Amino acid sequence: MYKIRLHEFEGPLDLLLFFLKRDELDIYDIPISKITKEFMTYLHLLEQLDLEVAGDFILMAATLMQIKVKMLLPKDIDEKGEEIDPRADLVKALLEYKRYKEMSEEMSFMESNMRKFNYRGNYEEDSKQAPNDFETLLKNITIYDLIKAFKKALMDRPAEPIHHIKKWNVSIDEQMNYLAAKLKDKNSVSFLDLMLEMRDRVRIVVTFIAMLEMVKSGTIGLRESVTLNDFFIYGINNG
Amino acid sequence: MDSIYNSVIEALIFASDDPIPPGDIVAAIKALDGSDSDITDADVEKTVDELNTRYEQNGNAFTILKIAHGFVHATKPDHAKYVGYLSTEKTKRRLSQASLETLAIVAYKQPLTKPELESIRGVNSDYTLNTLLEKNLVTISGRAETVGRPLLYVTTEEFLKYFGLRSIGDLPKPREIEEIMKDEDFIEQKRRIMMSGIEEKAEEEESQSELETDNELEPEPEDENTIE
Amino acid sequence: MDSIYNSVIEALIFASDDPIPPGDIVAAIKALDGSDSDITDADVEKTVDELNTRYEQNGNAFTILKIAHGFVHATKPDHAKYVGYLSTEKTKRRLSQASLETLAIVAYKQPLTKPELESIRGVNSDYTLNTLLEKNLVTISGRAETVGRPLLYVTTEEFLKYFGLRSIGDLPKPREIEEIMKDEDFIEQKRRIMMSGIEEKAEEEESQSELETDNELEPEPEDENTIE
Repeated sequence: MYKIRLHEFEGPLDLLLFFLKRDELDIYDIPISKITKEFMTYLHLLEQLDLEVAGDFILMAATLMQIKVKMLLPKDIDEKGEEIDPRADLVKALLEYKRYKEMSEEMSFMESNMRKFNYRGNYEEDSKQAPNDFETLLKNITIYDLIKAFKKALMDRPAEPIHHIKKWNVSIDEQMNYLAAKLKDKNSVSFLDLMLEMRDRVRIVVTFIAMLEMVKSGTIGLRESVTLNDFFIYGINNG
Repeated sequence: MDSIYNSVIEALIFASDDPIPPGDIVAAIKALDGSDSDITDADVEKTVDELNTRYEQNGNAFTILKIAHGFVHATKPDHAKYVGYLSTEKTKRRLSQASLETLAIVAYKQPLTKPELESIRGVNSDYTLNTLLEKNLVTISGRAETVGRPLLYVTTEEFLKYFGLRSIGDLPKPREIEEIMKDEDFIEQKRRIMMSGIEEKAEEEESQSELETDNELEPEPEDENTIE
Repeated sequence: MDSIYNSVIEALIFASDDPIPPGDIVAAIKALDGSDSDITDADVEKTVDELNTRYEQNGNAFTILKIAHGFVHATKPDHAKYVGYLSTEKTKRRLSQASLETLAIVAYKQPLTKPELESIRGVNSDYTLNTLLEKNLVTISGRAETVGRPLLYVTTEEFLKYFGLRSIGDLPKPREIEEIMKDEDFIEQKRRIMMSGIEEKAEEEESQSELETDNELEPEPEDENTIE
């Protein structure tokens, strides 16, 4: 029986190259009848094995037979008056394909080499710190960003349908003190976290104004957070 | 350039999970230390060479590779078997012959269209192309100006990383067709010498089993695994 | 213990995805070099200390930390601001999966309204839409003529530039996507996976009722070697 490994051939060109190589045939003087016969035998074999023959192989078979017929007819003449070899296009295609097949072998070698290198596996423990230079930090924060974060804080609060009339039980000064105290304990606080602690809309508004006051007087600074909808407040005195 | 940046550059490369371009390193330093920091891409390049020399001298297990337009730390090949033993990622499959062939054509001819690719390979390449797109080794870059405006394909940064290339220009030069021709005989000789041993064996085996029409169609008995 | 293992241990810690316990390192070395390699957990600990001393002496930007019973490389805090800057820059550049999905829908369906978008995505898309508006990849082009005259969204010039397209028509057409993504093996696999699920269920039900012969319906194990 034939021993055939179908996947050995990447396509009809590959198969033809195989025939040429095996029989040591001259690629510039392909014995077209012989090659066509071989090719057809292979196709029949595929059919016998009940394998679906790819269209590309059938197309090549047709091309080969066409060349075979043309070889028997008087040759076409090119503009220089020379005979055109009906095999010319096929030869060109074979050489072009062979060229890249060679490169794929080269690349397979490169692939093997690279598989021996291993990259770093774990980045979690790296020390990272959002830039804390005042100038750099505010570079990308605008009033719009502030408003947006503020709005988000208000919007994300669960709705409270019951309305009470409340006294203003909070002042800007109080909230400035509150913020200052907050920042004594920690280096910085997230604006969203700060807002989540507050249930009262008035308190949020007042705290926000207090925060703006403190930015203006230079006692606190703001810096953007990795999640773009938040920012961090940090004290300038305690660094 | 201040030598304090040696350590910063090492840290930035060490902390980057993809090859980091020298420009990004320079940008980070300038952004934090002021644009008057007199550091250039060439300084980064030089530092990387110095670091590599140092790793070599100190017998470190890793080195900095210059690939995919940037720098990345990687273990030296010497330890591949140990790392491979513990890592599942490294056991991933190699690319198939079809994929390599297609990649070679895309790499050298890019940007190119699917019809161009298929005319060189001589086979329909939808499946292979899809595999390569999935693996992020190839991507779509736009459309050709030709009739029908077919999509154009190019290789990716991941492609460079996979094959250890710094840029596409680092690909080995393909031989000119004339050169292939010249060498044809030589390759053939070499091949025949190598193959003859194997073929004889194969023939022997066969003659023992059954002697129908002979092994004419038998391709080179190399890879036992590529059945389907 | 042979000192050649210093470098192997360094490589294993470097390449490990998680903090690697000394026991795993010992196991890997013994598995590859024979169980008579006289290496112990204590040797690994000692090697790590030596490596750290060496890093310190050589002014390397990284160190080995011991975390959760395992070892892991990490950059030193000295350069945290540079490392942090780069990772922030990277996050800013990257579009999330959700943004990308939204962008794709806008690109293909434009002009479209938010309700249309949300009916496709099945989730509220205010946030992703805003991100895209901010990054200037999507913009508002006017209002639909339908009830309530909702806003219409379209992609921007910036979007085209980003993806290297001349016009929206240059995006891969659904037919082309189909062509590239078409992949008979995959469809076949998917079908088989789906079928096997159904069959297994069917089997279960059956076995509860009458316990016949079983695994005939079981799908064949997949060929491990089929390439690609």
